[in-house]
Amino acid sequence: MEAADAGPAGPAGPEPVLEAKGITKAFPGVLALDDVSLALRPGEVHALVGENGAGKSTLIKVFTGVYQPDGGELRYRGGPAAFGTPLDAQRAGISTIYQEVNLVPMMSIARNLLLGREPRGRFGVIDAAAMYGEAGRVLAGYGVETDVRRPLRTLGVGAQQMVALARAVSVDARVVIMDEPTSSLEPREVETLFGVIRRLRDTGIAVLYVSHRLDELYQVCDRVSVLRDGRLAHTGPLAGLERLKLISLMLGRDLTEVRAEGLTRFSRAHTRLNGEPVVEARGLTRRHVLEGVNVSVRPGEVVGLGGLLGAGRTETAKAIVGALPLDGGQVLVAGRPLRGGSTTAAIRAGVSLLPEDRKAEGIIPTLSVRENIALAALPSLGRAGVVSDTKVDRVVEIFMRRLRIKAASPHQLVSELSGGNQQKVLLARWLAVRPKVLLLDEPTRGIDVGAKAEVQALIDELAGEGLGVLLISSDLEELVEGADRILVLREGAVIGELSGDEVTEERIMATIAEQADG
Amino acid sequence: EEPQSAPAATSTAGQQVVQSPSGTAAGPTCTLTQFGGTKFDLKTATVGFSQSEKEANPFRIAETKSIKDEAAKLGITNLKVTNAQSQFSKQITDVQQLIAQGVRLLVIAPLNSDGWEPVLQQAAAKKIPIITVDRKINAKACSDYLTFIGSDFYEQGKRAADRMIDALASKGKVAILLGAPGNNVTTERTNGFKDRIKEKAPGITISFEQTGEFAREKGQQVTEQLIQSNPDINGIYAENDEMALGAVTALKGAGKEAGDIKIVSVDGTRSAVQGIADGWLHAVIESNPRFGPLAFETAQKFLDGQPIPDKVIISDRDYDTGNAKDSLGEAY
Amino acid sequence: MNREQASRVLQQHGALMVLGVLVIVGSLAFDSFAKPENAASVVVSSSFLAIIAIGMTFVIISGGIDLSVGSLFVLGGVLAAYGSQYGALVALLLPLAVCGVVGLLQGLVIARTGMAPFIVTLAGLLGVRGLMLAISDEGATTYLVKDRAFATLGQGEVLGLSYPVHVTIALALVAMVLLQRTGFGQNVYAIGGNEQAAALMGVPVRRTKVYVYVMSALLAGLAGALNAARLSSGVTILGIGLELDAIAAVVIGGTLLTGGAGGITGTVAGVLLLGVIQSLINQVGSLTSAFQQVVSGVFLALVVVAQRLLSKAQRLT
Amino acid sequence: MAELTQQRAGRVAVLKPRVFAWVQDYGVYAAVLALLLFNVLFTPHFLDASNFRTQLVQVTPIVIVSLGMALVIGTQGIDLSVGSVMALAAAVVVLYLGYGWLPALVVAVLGGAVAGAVGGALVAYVGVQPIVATLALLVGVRGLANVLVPQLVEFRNPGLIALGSSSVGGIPVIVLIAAALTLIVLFVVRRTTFGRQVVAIGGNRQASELSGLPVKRVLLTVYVISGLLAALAGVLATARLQASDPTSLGMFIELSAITAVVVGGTPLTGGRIRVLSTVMGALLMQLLAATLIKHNLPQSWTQMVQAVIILAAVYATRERGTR
Ligand SMILES: Nc1ncnc2c1ncn2[C@@H]1O[C@H](COP(=O)(O)OP(=O)(O)OP(=O)(O)O)[C@@H](O)[C@H]1O
Ligand SMILES: Nc1ncnc2c1ncn2[C@@H]1O[C@H](COP(=O)(O)OP(=O)(O)OP(=O)(O)O)[C@@H](O)[C@H]1O
Ligand SMILES: [Mg+2]
Ligand SMILES: [Mg+2]
Repeated sequence: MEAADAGPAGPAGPEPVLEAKGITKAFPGVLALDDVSLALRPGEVHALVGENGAGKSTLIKVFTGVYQPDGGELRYRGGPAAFGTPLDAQRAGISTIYQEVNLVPMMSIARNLLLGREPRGRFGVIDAAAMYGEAGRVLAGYGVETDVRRPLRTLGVGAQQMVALARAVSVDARVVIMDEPTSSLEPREVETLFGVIRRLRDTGIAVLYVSHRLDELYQVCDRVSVLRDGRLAHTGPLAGLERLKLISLMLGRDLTEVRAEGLTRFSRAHTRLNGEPVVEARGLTRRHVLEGVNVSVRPGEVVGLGGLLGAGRTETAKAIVGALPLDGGQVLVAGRPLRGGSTTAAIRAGVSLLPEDRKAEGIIPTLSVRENIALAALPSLGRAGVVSDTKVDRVVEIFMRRLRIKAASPHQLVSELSGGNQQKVLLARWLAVRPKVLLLDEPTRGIDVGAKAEVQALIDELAGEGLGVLLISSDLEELVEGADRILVLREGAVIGELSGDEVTEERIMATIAEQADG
Repeated sequence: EEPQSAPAATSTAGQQVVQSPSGTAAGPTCTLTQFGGTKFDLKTATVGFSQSEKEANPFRIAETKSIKDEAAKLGITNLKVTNAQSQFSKQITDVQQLIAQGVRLLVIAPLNSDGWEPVLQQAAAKKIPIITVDRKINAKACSDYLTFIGSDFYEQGKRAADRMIDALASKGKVAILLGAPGNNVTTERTNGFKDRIKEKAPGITISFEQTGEFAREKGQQVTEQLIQSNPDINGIYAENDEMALGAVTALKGAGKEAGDIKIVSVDGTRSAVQGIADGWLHAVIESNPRFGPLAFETAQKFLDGQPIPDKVIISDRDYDTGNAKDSLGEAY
Repeated sequence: MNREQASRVLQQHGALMVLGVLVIVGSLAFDSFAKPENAASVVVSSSFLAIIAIGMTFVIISGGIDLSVGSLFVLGGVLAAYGSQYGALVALLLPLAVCGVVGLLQGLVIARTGMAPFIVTLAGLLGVRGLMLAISDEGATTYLVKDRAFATLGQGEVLGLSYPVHVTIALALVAMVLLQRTGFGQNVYAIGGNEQAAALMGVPVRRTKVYVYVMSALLAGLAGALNAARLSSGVTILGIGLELDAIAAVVIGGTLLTGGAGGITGTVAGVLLLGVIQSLINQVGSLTSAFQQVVSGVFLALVVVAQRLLSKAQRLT
Repeated sequence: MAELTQQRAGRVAVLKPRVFAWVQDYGVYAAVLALLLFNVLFTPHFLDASNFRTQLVQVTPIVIVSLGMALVIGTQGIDLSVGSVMALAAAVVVLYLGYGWLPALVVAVLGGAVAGAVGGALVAYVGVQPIVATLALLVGVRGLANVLVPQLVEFRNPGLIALGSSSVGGIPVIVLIAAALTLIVLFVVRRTTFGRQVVAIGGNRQASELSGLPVKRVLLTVYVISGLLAALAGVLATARLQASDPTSLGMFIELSAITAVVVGGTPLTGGRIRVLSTVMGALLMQLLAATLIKHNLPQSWTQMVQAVIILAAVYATRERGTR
């Protein structure tokens, strides 16, 4: 436990293993990093926090050779360092889990896990049997039990994240960098992850940990650095730093102001609504995935979908908007059946889905923020198929302001925005079509505290205006605070419904466990 | 609208004439016994014809049609025709597959003169006589193949040069519209033309040569560029009629009058002969595609045990203002 | 291979199934179709395309495309024939060296500048054909293969099949191992599947790309050289449109043009499919050239549709 | 002081990519200018008005085909069938010339649309990869054209000939048509819902589907437009040649069109369409070919020089992409 002793290290801790000195990095139109210095010491878990677009991911990419800094110096293990490519950094012992899952979806799970380190047999040829065996063993240690020969894309986002994690940790590393590793993990998996992190720390490895979930930081981190608009706003031990103080540092606002506003923005009481459902799904069935799921949402109601990873929540949402071919079942909007298999029809009827996988299913990377926001609403933003620029500009301006989207200009490419801001762009896209029902699949994943509260407030506000909301979230707290009613899913079937006072984290967990036992 | 250039190969008009009639030639000859084959009945045998290019220009259409018509006339019911669509590798495979289908006689219009090794070996092993038409195969007559029937492309180039020399009175600037690069026909028609000019009319300079790929559109485009940058050109030698006709369209478009620039070409298609009659072309050297009668006649003679010469060169005509109108019916 | 594996292979390879169906139908419809002689001619003539398509498979799996192979094929043949006057070794090595350099240049440009492979290799297609014309006197000179030993490489036979077929089989086996069982193969899949992720996972992206294009060029040159040996001459009018045949074969074989998935068995099946279609058309022996084209176009469309539907059905179960 | 240099470093770093972006956007224009300059200096009679007319007339079919190709490439597709569709239009137009040139033109263009629809349906509804779907069409449609018109047919229809050879105000009619089509496509891409949907689908098809875009319909339409434009190009080329030549008309034009699109800076990875630059790309390739012909370079040199220029032009306008 010697390394742990040096854990919550003060200024007099051991020599830094990885250090940034006065790093500057600019992109067209933005100075993403401005004179940032940060030191990582062996055996510490160092939190890196900040609002969306503060520069966290950029700093990480500078550390790992994805970007070359425009100014400043990198030091690694006591000497100056310059990594030309991620491979260089990896070889030197810096291993990274990036914010967006960065694996190869079409390759098998095992090959993804072991790429570059496959077990060899005779003649230096890959030993397939050994590879599958090893991959299965390693992943089992992370709670992923699956056929490792299947393509990675058949896994849910959470499980993919676990594969990326297992991959990064299983190499010989001195520094492990994690950019929002928990954003798509279940509480159970988060525990697994924390176990791994503590084990790493105890062996003297330095961990740089980025997350927007503040409670997590307090559970595993020793020190914290706060980035604000590309500049270092604070660095120091985490213990003793008040949570609200941390938030005020991130937002750059007064402590008292933040305190006055409180933390979560869900303010409505859980109510029982008795109106006619605006959308009703009956007996949604798809082999191996969904088994007769019934869901209904009334105007002004927030219905939560709970369940563990792979429970079929995403599939349910996709089925409702017609993005998933079904073997059986029907969706009614305001009592009228919806034509199956057509998202266009669903959207026209007023049902929209904010998808879970922002990169693959959400943004159009080659288009600007403006065009991404206007995309779904285009038919209504013009006449006779000709787009009215003024109408588009107005809508874009309204939503960029309302959601506080941080971009150099509406014409900036959406792929250049930080993850959180991309998410807001997508929300804007959906709000712009004025839906009657909004299906939100992990709407606050990867969003900073400020923005998260804004999104939550927005959900409240929209429900207040009579919009029906279906909320899918792995964040139980968010689900409980936000939803009026919660359906718990397991293996593609609804196993329980909680409403009114029953809507608590304990009851959700209990429902899942009950069924598992029975 | 009526197609202006329907083939007229069914009539006996325009029939091929042998320049050096078989049997009387001085060159080496070949008999069935020399070749080592056995006699069979043409009518009941499977006969293969391998065409090299799509039947899409008058020459190829007339050629295939002539073979098919003659076979029908002779009562050969089992004629297999393949088309290599201008891909040489495909032609090799085509012929091999014809052999696999059990043909006893092969008539081949080769896309290329070289590269027939694998086919010749297979055919020789089975003693299948090969008659190549219109282009030669570079191999040994009477052992690798039976004989070649066709025109002499080098000679065609020379004769075109003679016509050009006449037209320009031995001096001036000439442009050549080359055929497709790498093609034997292109090479020989070019060499014949150039050699003759050098030999007989040093006063004529060849100031421009660009490929028109044997196509009308390409001929038009190249000519358009040519008369922009070389307005002083006096004559154009087109290595086939299509390019010549493209050149005519280009000249018309540029406001030239018929006869301003002397055009000589090779082939003898109906449109080109009409072009002479209209005054736009100066002369056309014929290249006669009607190989059917001669090919089957040669085959029959061979099977009957008569000696066959190693090459049967046909005598091609010239078309010029003197005979164009009257010969229109014989052009293909 | 046990029965279960066999059925999985069949299921995964729509092309193989379509090929099987075509062969059966062809044998029933035409007496001479299934004759060993005809089968041999299909196999032999397919072998050159197959060699090229194997290289193309690597390129396409890596997310690229190589349009220069047709030109490299004819250049390889001309160089081999030219080199044969200095002996069999020169005849074989000269085309490999030159084509390898071309592949290296293309690979470097693609990997270093991030220019689209389609365009870089399109320039390669033009430039290499120009080079071929330049060394053959604008295509007028056909070099003949003088060296007997080298000619044997293209014409000799074992077990009723000529050497190029054996070479192709050997290359296909090596390529399979390379693709499935080596780090290089894994890198190729990874780059094609997600280039950015592959780079972050530590795959040497640039180097792998360069290798892939060098390989494709070498194989095209080799196919050209073998073909020259078979034809005993460096024919200059070959290879036009060959790249499209190779791409078609690879894609029919189930390799995704977007990269990241595919394999050698599918490619070989795709090549044979194209050969069989041609052979069937020849069996009829009375279609005009225009109809032949219509038929092969329709055939091609049917094959890709069938292959697509089969692989869709397979994915759903 | 340190702060100041730091700031300047920041500003330079912000500025440098801008210069790069400018070259990327306007590289083709610069290349066209450079080639023009070369010709003015070294090519005799280059400045004649008739010379410019020739170049414009010759480039017209490629420009029209490239416009459709740009749309297809914008969806991350490719259309290899354009040359064969031109041939089909050439065949159809002479077959129906008896009914007058305008009806014949309409039928020919409709034929192109049908061919495009077949390709589009294969791509959008069956899920065949664009390159193979259109490759099958490339083979089959040319065959069909040859079945319809087995060999070159000359025609004397004054209307059609006039379409190919008459001028308005010194500018050939077909050039005016190409210019008008360019403006229309530009408008469609920049200002219409359809245009935005095309690039969105090319940028991320899955996301477009979830955003409720009529993905399949848009894809189908794009291929239909490409077929329409190719057919129109075929009719115009036929009118100019004063003969229908389905055998060789439009051979390899797909490669020229793709080159024009890419040289113009539209990435083959889709998601972006640059209309005017595509036209410039076509002009660049035309000028290049003209220059090489006028200077009477042998074929071997022509092809090698073209290769180098294509590489150089695309290098300047390059965009990082995988294809
Ligand atoms: N490739 C790029 N091109 C242009 N701008 C970029 C690029 N990458 C990042 N940026 C900009 O740099 C800034 C910092 O982005 P970064 O991704 O580092 O933020 P972050 O702190 O990781 O945010 P989040 O919490 O949302 O992930 C943002 O303003 C972003 O728009
Ligand atoms: N831990 C895991 N181990 C193995 N497979 C998993 C795991 N988690 C998810 N999967 C696979 O991923 C598929 C899709 O899961 P998906 O993520 O869509 O479900 P979900 O209920 O929406 O969960 P979430 O939205 O939290 O990711 C599941 O059917 C399952 O096969
Ligand atoms: Mg980030
Ligand atoms: Mg989910």
